[in-house]
Amino acid sequence: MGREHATPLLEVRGVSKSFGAVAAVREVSFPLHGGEAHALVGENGAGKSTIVKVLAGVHEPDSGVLLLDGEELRLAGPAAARAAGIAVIYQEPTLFPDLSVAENIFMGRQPSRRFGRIDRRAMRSEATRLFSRLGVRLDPDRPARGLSIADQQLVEIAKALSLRARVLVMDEPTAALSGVEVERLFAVTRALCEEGAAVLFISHRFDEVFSLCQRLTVVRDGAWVSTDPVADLTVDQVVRRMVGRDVSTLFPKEDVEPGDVVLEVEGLTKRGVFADIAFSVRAGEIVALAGLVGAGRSEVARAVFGIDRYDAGVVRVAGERLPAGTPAAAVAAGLALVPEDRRRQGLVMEMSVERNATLTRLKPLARFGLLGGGRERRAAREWTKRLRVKYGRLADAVGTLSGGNQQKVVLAKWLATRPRALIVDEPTRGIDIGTKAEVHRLLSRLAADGVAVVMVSSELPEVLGMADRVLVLHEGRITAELGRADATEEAVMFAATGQRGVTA
Amino acid sequence: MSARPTAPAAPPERADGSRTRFAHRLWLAREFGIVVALGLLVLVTAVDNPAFLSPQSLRDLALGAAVLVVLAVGQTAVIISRNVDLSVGAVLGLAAFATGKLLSSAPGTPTAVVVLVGTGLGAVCGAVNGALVAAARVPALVITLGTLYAFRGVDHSWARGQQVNASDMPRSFLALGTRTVLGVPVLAVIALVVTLVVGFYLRSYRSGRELYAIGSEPVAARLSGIAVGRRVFTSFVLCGALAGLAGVLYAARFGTVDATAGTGIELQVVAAAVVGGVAIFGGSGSVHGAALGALLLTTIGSSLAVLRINPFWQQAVVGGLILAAIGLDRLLAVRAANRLRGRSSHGA
Amino acid sequence: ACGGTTRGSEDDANPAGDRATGQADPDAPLAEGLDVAFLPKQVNNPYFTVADGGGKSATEEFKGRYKEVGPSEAGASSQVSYINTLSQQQTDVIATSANDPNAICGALNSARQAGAKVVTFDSDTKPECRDVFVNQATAEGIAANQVELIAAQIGGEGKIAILSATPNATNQNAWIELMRAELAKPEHSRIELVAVAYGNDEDQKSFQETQGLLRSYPDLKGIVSPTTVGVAAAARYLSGSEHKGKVALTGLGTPNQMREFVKDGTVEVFALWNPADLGYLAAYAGAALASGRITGAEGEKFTAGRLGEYTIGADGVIVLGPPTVFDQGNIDQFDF
Amino acid sequence: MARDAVAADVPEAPAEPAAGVLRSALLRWDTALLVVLAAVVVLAGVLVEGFASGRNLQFLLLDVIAIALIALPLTLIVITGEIDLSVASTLGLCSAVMGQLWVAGLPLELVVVLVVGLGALLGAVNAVFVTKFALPSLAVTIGTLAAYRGLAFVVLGDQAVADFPFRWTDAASSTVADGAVPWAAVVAIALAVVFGVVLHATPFGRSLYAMGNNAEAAAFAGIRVARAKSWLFVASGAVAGLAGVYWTLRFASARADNAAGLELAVVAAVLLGGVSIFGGRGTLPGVLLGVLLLGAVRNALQLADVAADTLNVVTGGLLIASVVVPNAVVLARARWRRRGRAA
Ligand SMILES: Nc1ncnc2c1ncn2[C@@H]1O[C@H](COP(=O)(O)OP(=O)(O)OP(=O)(O)O)[C@@H](O)[C@H]1O
Ligand SMILES: Nc1ncnc2c1ncn2[C@@H]1O[C@H](COP(=O)(O)OP(=O)(O)OP(=O)(O)O)[C@@H](O)[C@H]1O
Ligand SMILES: [Mg+2]
Ligand SMILES: [Mg+2]
Repeated sequence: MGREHATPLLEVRGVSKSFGAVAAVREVSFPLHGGEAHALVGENGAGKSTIVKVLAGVHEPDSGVLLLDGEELRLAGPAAARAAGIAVIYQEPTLFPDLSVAENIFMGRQPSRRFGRIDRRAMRSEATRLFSRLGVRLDPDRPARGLSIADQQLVEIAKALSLRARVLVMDEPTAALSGVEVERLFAVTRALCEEGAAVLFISHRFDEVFSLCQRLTVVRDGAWVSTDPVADLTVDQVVRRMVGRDVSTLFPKEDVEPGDVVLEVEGLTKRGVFADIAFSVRAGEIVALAGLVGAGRSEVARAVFGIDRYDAGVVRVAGERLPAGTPAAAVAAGLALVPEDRRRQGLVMEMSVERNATLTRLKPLARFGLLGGGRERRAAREWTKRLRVKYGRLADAVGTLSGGNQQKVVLAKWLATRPRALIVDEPTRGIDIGTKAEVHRLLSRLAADGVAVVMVSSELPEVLGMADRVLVLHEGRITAELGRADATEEAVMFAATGQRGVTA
Repeated sequence: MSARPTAPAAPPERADGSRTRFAHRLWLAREFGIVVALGLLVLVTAVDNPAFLSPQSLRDLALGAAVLVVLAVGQTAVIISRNVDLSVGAVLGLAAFATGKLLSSAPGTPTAVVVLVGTGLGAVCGAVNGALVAAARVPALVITLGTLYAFRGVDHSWARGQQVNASDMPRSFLALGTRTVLGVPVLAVIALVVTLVVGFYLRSYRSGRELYAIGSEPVAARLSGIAVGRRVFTSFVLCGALAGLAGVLYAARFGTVDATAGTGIELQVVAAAVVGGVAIFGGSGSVHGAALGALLLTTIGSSLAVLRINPFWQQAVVGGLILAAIGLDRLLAVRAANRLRGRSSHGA
Repeated sequence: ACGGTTRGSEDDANPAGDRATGQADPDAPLAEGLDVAFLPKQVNNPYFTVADGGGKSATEEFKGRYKEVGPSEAGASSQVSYINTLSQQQTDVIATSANDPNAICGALNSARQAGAKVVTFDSDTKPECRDVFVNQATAEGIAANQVELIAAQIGGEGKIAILSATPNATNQNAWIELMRAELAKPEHSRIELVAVAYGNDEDQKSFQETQGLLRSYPDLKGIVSPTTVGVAAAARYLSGSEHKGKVALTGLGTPNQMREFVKDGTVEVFALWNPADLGYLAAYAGAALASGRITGAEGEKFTAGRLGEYTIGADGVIVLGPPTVFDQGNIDQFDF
Repeated sequence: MARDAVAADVPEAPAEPAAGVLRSALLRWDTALLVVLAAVVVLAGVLVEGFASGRNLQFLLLDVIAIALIALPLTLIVITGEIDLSVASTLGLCSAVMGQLWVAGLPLELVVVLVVGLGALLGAVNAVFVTKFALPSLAVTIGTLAAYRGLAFVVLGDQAVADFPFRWTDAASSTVADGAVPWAAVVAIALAVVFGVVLHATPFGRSLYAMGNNAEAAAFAGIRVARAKSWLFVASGAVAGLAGVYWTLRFASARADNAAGLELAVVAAVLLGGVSIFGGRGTLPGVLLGVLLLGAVRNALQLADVAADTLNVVTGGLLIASVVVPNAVVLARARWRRRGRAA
């Protein structure tokens, strides 16, 4: 296509942005052409989200400009960006939990009738239309509170689509989605591109990048590295540019001889959510819980760990029955849960990296019941180092870290407890490829070391690459249990969509 | 993506009978609990003393609630945006005293002007609160606790122990406090109109809904391009203006005003809103609920007086009933949440 | 006359409390330049504003330095820090109306040890904590007066109720007890006191309580409200309700607050002492103490400016005089 | 250990600059308070006659002890994101019960123990409503604020019990070695040390900050959020009961309306002390400084014959300044920096 020389719809030119001493983005430039999807890739903390926030008018760039149709664009705030035709899906869903889904989509620009009155009916039907376009079935009238991360992400997507923007910016929209929704999203995005919109797409999943995008920009440590047509690139090339070195195998699964049963779940039932869940995990095993979004995997994990109460069933760790509804008891018994929503459940955003990293180990770190600063700092430094967390100072609020680095802090705080059984819910959500390999290696080593690992993941390659066994959930029930040998994409997907009996 | 199972079908149009839906909503409505409580209270009192339902008595109830209702409505606008205004009692006192002063020094002032002056004064106080909260971006509870002291201090220094008595105010103004329209006290009508107008505004206008959005998730509100500061400021001005209006109504109703008018009423106002189902941390609740809450609280006061409950027990009972009301509200909310969970979000 | 509950007979009160020490010198001149401080229950209370105003004019007459300090809310103990401040400032005379007969005792005594003379007015403390108490009227006098006023208005027969201030206002409770005693007398046998309601000296509460009384006792004939806030609120409620003119109301109120209702016929008569005179007398009593003219012992005499001569009664009590009764005929002569 | 295999090849993390910790905003607020307090004391000592005397220090301390006591557990509660407005009513009810028990003939030693226990019980009621029924503490404690005060009147009615033994009432205001520091202040300081250590140096205290910032994440970290909050409410009640004992003895008067309205003064002191009303931020020394600052300002202004109204305006102004000034400084600095860069 001869777009190379046409004026880009939106151009980022020489943009820099720093936070205090941290230079998050340095002199980054790239064009976004109408009718094209443009990928932005880079390691965690490379500055992708910061660029997104500059485009969204959230951050004012320290230097550099945005050009819209060749004209300089000054954004005074998110409202200005929206007025300029830029729609943004942020990395972390930002919904209003008390408001209805429909209202979340249309907040600030609800369809109105005479005298500015809001037209609720129009709003609802418009929302329904958007959802059917995305192929999801969400009740527009239900409040956003209690939506799973995936559903939240879908609402965000619907919100962005409803803007009919000329530029659509998506910061890891697929991190929480499974294949079906991703395909739907891509279909819609392609349709938008066909209508002439420009799309900026951020993801750590290269298959997605390569299937959707025509052009790709790599950033590293806040600096621009390259912008090329996707057709000219291979995954390995991109990864090398991103990380600055080669990445070892993505799924370094070690084969381990399983030991005794560590985690045992029997007949776990929570009415309306999941029913009759039974499985056991041996020391050294990695068991994956697969399923479509909303299948109830996270709910099971939460119930096992004791966050939620359940109606029936038993959870045992190393033969000891866990009391329901007490995470403290689960922790004491050697169970750990890395939750899927790091912002709400994983981290205390306002607290420092150090405090977050040691939050699960306060008692062991205390001497005579008292905490002294030194030991905590040492412990925090040790574990953040092991997981390659990139931070300025340990005393910085964890909320200032990039998404992937935040995820690493969550992992660090749980691994530091040296659990017997570890449940990880979407452990690599939003983690860059280099670190992902790191996390996988870590999980694999943990298993080898005798930890029983339960991995909830929506990323099928991850499930297939890492698990010794795969349990597939469909609408709150286990529909299949597949050994490593039988676990193929087809088999898992068929079980996940409830189509039992169809040969894989 | 090689696996491509059949995508779920688009949702079928919802065809619930509108009647079941209405009943469902009614059950969900947080106001429902208060209506029940109010009904029970009136019933119990009326069984003991049928005179409680006499027209005069009902008029008194409506009259008694008017001031608190107006305050609670304003407070709701502030609370749903995750703020709170503790200075309403002091603003009421200031506006009431200003009203008295104005009328005693210029008895010919038309009532409409008096109302405007009182409301305007309240709005100015509200603007002070709003400016501090919105511009300095500091917690409203701290600011308004501060202005509670400050406004009251100003009021006291101005009044210097004077009192404006009914005889100093023109009859035409005092009539506002006693006159009725079709048997309904004018004050109650004013309170009702205020409730309906503000309720309609918050429900059906973008800027009103944005207050809910701000209270529900301030960060998201900023990211959605909502002018958070301006909206919060407006809500404080509205709350202040209504507190000022309440001050005028107070003066009309009681005829005697000194600098202590409305002392300590702020906790009652917050209690009314909370009892009325307004979430104290913002994002949900309605002015209708808050108004009902205010009505319930004043009715509690009146029925305890009528039931001749030992005066020493009265306050204890009020406290107990507040606890019962929020407990009941909680129960209904949990019920609603369970229902939601049972239905699951996918496919209604 | 204070509503104190005591434990058995054991009484080990503060030994520092003492009254009437030293020798009085009736001929000593009134000292000039005395520091006189008025500490009301609550500043900004109109009643005390008027009373303290009387104290101010008296202080000006004997060329002292007057000041008024006090808490902005009438909590039992909120006066203590003000008394401490005054004693720290070496004030000569502290004239105070006690929110609580006991709570300020310790502070008053240490102020007295630091050299201050303490006069209580309107509401007394325990006698051992002050030098003299200026009583607006004897409790018996007020109770008799109130019963007499209401009895006359309801024709000596029917149900009445009392609308009081807070449930623990010392003087209110004393009066109520004495009114009960008065009503127990044979000449009032057909009057029945059916309820005592508490308006907490808040307008709104008093208003509501009046409503409540009338709801609960449809055949109520009269209300006595021996508190200025209460009687005004009750009058306002009656004047705007269907009970106006049917239910009699009397009590203790200020002419300015009640003028309206006397004129429109809601209230026939009510009573009150002149609060300005009360403060005036308290200031003179304080000056006499500070000058050594009196010590607070029973039987001592002193002259209180335009009010003339007063004699100290038992327990160091000085009585202002009988309350004034206001009605249609005389109310316009008063302005307070 | 296999865990050591994890990313062992990472370069050294940058050393923590110790000054960075010192520069934290929290500490700065405490220091600012200390500076302001010192300034107030020096100014008042020079300008206000009678301020700089031992007797006045005694009066000042006696006045703030009740507020300081109640503020201790309240600080912890506010840090967890909750609030307890029923403290003053708890104090009142405990005072009333203390009076009744004394009249009933119980020895005072036992009465004190019972009353503190009663306070704990009343706190436990709050705790049940807040943690078991998951109701907002602001609403719950507004309810119990009314309920407990009402019960106080039920218990003691309009009576006042005043005949406590002189030995006891005197002890409430007697001073150490007949100096300026009351014994009660020593008790308060001891309690403050206990609460301070619990908050700042124990796992429990650390977890309070976490739950104040994000209760859900705290629960996910295995912290027993409900249990911790319950204990705090119980402690708050018990300390309010203790403050009730102090109040009753100091004023030698057990009354149902003792300390009515004190809750706002305590909340004001806690907020002035730099505790965030939204939870998760604040220090105990800061709160103590806040209590002292408010007390000193009021005391000095009273001695300077400033009217009670003006005093309230000043209190309110202090409170507003305590949140506006730091924020204004931050905003102004950001603006200045931006302008500096633009130039
Ligand atoms: N508000 C902030 N204050 C301070 N530092 C920040 C802030 N926001 C981002 N940063 C820093 O800027 C850098 C870039 O972060 P950014 O979120 O843009 O990374 P990212 O590329 O989106 O990473 P990820 O893939 O993990 O989402 C990081 O070092 C981060 O710590
Ligand atoms: N608090 C809640 N209230 C109402 N519904 C909820 C609540 N929490 C979860 N749900 C719903 O329950 C269903 C199961 O959610 P869950 O998070 O367990 O799914 P999942 O299989 O983990 O998928 P994913 O994590 O990918 O979203 C979802 O439909 C979700 O929307
Ligand atoms: Mg990012
Ligand atoms: Mg999940």
